[in-house]
Amino acid sequence: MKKLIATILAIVMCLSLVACGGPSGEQSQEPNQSSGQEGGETIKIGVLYPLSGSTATAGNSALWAVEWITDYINNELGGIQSMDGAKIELVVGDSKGDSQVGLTEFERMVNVENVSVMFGFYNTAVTNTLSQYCIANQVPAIATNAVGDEAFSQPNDYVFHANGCNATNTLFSNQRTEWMREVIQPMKKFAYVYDSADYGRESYETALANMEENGYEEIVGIPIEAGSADFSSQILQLKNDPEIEWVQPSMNMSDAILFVRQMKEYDVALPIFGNGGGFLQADFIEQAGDAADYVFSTSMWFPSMWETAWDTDFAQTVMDAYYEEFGYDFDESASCAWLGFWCVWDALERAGSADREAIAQAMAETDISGEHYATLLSGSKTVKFEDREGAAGVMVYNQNFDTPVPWACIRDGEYRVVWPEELASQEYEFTWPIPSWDER
Amino acid sequence: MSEERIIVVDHLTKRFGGLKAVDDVSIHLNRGETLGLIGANGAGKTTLFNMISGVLKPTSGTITFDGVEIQKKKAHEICKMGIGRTYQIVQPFTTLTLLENVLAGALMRHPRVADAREVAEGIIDMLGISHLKNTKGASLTLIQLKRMEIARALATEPKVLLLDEVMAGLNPGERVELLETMQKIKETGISIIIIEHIMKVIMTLADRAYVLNQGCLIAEDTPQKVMEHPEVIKSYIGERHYAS
Amino acid sequence: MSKTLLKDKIAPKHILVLALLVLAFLFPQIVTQPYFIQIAITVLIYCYWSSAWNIIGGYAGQFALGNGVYIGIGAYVAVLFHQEGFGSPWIGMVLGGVISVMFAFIISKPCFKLRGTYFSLATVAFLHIVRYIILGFNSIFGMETNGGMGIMIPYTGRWQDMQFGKEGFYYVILVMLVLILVVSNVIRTSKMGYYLSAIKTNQGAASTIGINVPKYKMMAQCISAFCLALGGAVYVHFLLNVSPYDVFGYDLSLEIMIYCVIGGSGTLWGPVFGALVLGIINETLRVQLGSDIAPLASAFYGVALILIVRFAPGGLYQLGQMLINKIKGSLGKKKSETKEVSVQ
Amino acid sequence: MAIFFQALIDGLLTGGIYACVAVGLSLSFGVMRLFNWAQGDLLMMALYMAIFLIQGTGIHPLVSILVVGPVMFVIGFFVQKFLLNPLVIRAKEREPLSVLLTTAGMSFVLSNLATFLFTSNSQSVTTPLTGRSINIASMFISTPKLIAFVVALGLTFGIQLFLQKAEWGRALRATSQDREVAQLMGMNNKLLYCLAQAIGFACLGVAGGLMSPIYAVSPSTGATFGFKTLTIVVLGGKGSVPGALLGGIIVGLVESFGGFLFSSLYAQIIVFAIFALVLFLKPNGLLSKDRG
Repeated sequence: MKKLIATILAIVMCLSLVACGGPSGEQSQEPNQSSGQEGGETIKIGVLYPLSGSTATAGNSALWAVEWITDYINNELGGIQSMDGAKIELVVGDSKGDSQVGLTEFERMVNVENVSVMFGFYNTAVTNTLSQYCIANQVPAIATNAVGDEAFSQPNDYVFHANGCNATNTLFSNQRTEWMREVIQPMKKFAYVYDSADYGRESYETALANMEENGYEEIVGIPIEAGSADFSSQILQLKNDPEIEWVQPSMNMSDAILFVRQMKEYDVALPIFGNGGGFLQADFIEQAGDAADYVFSTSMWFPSMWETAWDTDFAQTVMDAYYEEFGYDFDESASCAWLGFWCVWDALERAGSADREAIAQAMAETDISGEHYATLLSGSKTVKFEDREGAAGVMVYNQNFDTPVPWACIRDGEYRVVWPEELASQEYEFTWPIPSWDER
Repeated sequence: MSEERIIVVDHLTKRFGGLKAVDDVSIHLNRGETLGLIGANGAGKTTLFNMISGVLKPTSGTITFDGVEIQKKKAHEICKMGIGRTYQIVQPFTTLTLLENVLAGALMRHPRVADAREVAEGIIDMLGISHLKNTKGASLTLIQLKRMEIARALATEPKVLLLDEVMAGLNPGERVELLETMQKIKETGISIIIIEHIMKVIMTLADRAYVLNQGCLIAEDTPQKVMEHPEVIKSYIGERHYAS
Repeated sequence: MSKTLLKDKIAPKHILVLALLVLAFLFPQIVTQPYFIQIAITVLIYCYWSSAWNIIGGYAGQFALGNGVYIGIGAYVAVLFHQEGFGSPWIGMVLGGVISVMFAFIISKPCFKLRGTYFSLATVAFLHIVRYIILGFNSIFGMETNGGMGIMIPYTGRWQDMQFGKEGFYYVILVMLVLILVVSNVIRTSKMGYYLSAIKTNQGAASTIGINVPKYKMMAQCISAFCLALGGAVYVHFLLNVSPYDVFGYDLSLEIMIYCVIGGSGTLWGPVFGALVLGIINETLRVQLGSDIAPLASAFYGVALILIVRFAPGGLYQLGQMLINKIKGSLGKKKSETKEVSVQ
Repeated sequence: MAIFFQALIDGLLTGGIYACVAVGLSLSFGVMRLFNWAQGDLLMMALYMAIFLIQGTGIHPLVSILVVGPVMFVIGFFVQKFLLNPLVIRAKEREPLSVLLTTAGMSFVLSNLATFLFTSNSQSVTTPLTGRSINIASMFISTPKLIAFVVALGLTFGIQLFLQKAEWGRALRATSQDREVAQLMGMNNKLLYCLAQAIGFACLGVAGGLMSPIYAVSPSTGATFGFKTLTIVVLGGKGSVPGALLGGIIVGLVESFGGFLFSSLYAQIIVFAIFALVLFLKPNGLLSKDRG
């Protein structure tokens, strides 16, 4: 009787194993390092974002930007001119923010769909894995967001990063400190509230490393547990130490909402300089309500920055289309995708072929400045991929070092860029110091 | 048969909260002897068994087996030393077949599964249940389970066998058969302690008998004499009815 | 050897297992698409982990819900061992296994005396403690773990650094799966196997027939922890990235249990069968249904688990048995090996 | 020194919320030896209900309790009736593993369903209570938490009273001691279990309503609270409702002082370390009546 069970089981397993192989249809025997299709009328680009899981909002927002640009290139610009109007075809995949799922999708795109370029990644874990596999498989790729430095810490000529990572962002934030120094004086000591997730920890470490350089005497590190139920003990620490002049929290959105609410609850009127993430997501202001007033937030992109774009009507059409789709303004993750994907377009035009080696070569030679689609909806005004040392002596490769990270202040429900001047929004006049809770 | 005492229970007491289940009991079992343990329900017989087999730790008093004190040892250590037992309510391994149940017992002395299987098959032949070899524990009848449990205890090749109301719940026919089997086991020279209510079993098998009542030892003698003992009858049929 | 004995030895079952092995080894040659080999690798690693979990959860019946922690410990020890320059990750992997066994011993010792639920609770508590420590600190004992960011493993492609091509990983994990099945079968048919089944059904009775119950439970847990750790080390070298959210995730710990229970815990082929069927369903669902329906696929597992526990505690393996018995019954086979086939 | 008292108050108040969540589980675990692994996710469901209710109708959080509580009561009744009772009755052992598996399956379904229906970004609502606090001698007592604490006390006292005095309450305690004997005494176990589970779910509904002004909810909220609740119940002593309150307050205080003195990560580790200690030294918890 046991023998029969094993037989049935084995047959089912064989079937399922073979079935696995079945639907692939064309048994393409191409070697792993295929050069992508030659010429033909479409260029396949693999787009991998976290479309489900905890970072799904940002993933879907970035995907929207990529799809809008592709539609614009194929219809308005008539495809890639240097390849007699070849159309871009997107092969979209969901990494779920998990490197194993990301790797499976990568294999499908690179070996089944035979894409010429990989694009996106967003999460640190996915970028760490796929940057390595892109190098190993010699597939040109542009990663967006992906602020962890480690993925770009290896010399290579396949993986490029248009928007800032920690090493480049912190270089920029050092200049930002001069402005804060003039405004906030004397700025001796501030508190850094970071959650143990992703970049929270790394940005705190980098801030500590640059402490002397920026002239701080002390940075109080207050770690929190992501998704924790209560911050009253952390806020008490802030309230209890009069020397702390301002606080820089770095956490996801639901924590950020709870944090600002409790700051209000405990009447702690310390200026809050939110570090990306939670303080940026679309409906942070809406859900945090008036507790978010006068909170500063830093990001590579703020909706009000469209005013400083070189073609404001074009920028407006894109912003309106985005607003119609999502009900909130064009956010940072869409802006990074915008910058990155136009770089891909720029490289394709210069490469003139769908061959991966040619595209990789073209990407390496990217030198964008002035009135270019890429810089329309992004803080970066120039794009050049360099191998240079970033902040705190971290060596990063193929990075764009022009990645401004402006400050904006939340006033009556809107992000208003206050610094740097060239990106500042005209309507809002910046005032200091911050009024206490009851004056607001 | 040398008169040597294989198990000595000395002033054993077990207290559950206020209740003294076993109250200062001292008994002994001689090598090769079959001992009867009788008493009304709740007299502390099974508690005594549980203490001897290591399932329960006594509140005070000692139990020595082959000269070694065992009241502090764990159940599996006591079984290794040579005390096998059955349960008042049968405890089969339901997912294992009858042979596997007995085999699990034999594995202690015979680590290799093949040897243990041989030993197990020998024992279940002796108990006449080899035709049920591959039946799962869950689908055996009560008499089959009782025989299986005896076989499992014997498979550990014990020096002393503790049988707890083996006849309980059986019909007269089954009782006769089981009595013959127990007769055969007795002839192998193994020492046995039986807890039983059926006097016929005590009469035929037991060389000596103890009587417990409310945790205390009230009589010790050959089965026949114990039957006439006034205290014993009183404990069974109650004070008032006893025609003194 | 007499003829009948010979016949018994080469029964159809053994031929079948051999055929299955050959097919599994040939699979990467038949299907050269790296995408499908990739899926096969993921399915195989889950088959391996579920079989490892089966040793404690299936055979011994002790529900170690937090055993996923050993996957993480194995992964981190192997990577840190290599990264800090102590030696090759292979040695690190074995060291990870040993450390996992040590932790398994420390945690399980006190609570094997307690009832089942407490053991599950203790393992999950340990998983949470280790997760908070890994997430909370940037370096542990002076070694760079950079908290939530995880550690990236630089790509070298050398087998000494436990990195192989796509097919290389397939064969490494396949060999590990075969080894764990051999180990499970040896356990199942040995004294330990019978003792564990006895403990699983009736712990009290088991102790009175000479079984040192805590000791055998401990042996099962230590073997399971060791194997899980080895799997963890190989898996992260395949991903080239160790993310604490993944290897120390509560979901992973739950998933290896769910595949095992749905497949049929306590049997040799159950976990493999469960991981295979659910793995492939998961993959096809994810590709066909696309992203936003993906959480439904996981919800489907939860429902499948509830149904299996309610109607077929023996899992798919038991359903397979019932199916065969019906077919056998309807075929009216005259000669049947056993007189009475009971379905529990 | 004021900070010390502030941390003390916060610990107590957060402990009250934890107690609210743990009371239900303590009841079902005590009465039926039924460990509900989906406790955290059920709380998340209740929180989603409360928040959507308040967003939709704009009612006051305390009023939302009157809606979400009874709804959860009914859900709890039927979950026990169809999903768990058949297993509990069928199983011989006192703490059947099949129940543990089913509730683990439930938690898997709930968290993934929430991700599918509500996507993964968090939802929260600004209610009249949000951000409000009473200022006494430079100490700030958050109003929503205070209310939660008071309700938690009331809930614990109420259930304890119900178990002591009410007819059904004593029947529930009887079944918790010995299932067979209770049945022999003519108690309809199935109905009692449904009642116990329903009360448990209702407590979660109340906790959800109380937490709506304070916390944002996302599919991962279940995980955050899930294991913490199990810790509290074991800490306080399974089966003892006041134990759940004590356990909740202990965890709240440890988190508050731990977070204040060290960092909240140490606090979490301390909580689990205490849990491990209690599990090993006094598995039946601090206040448990059951010597088991």
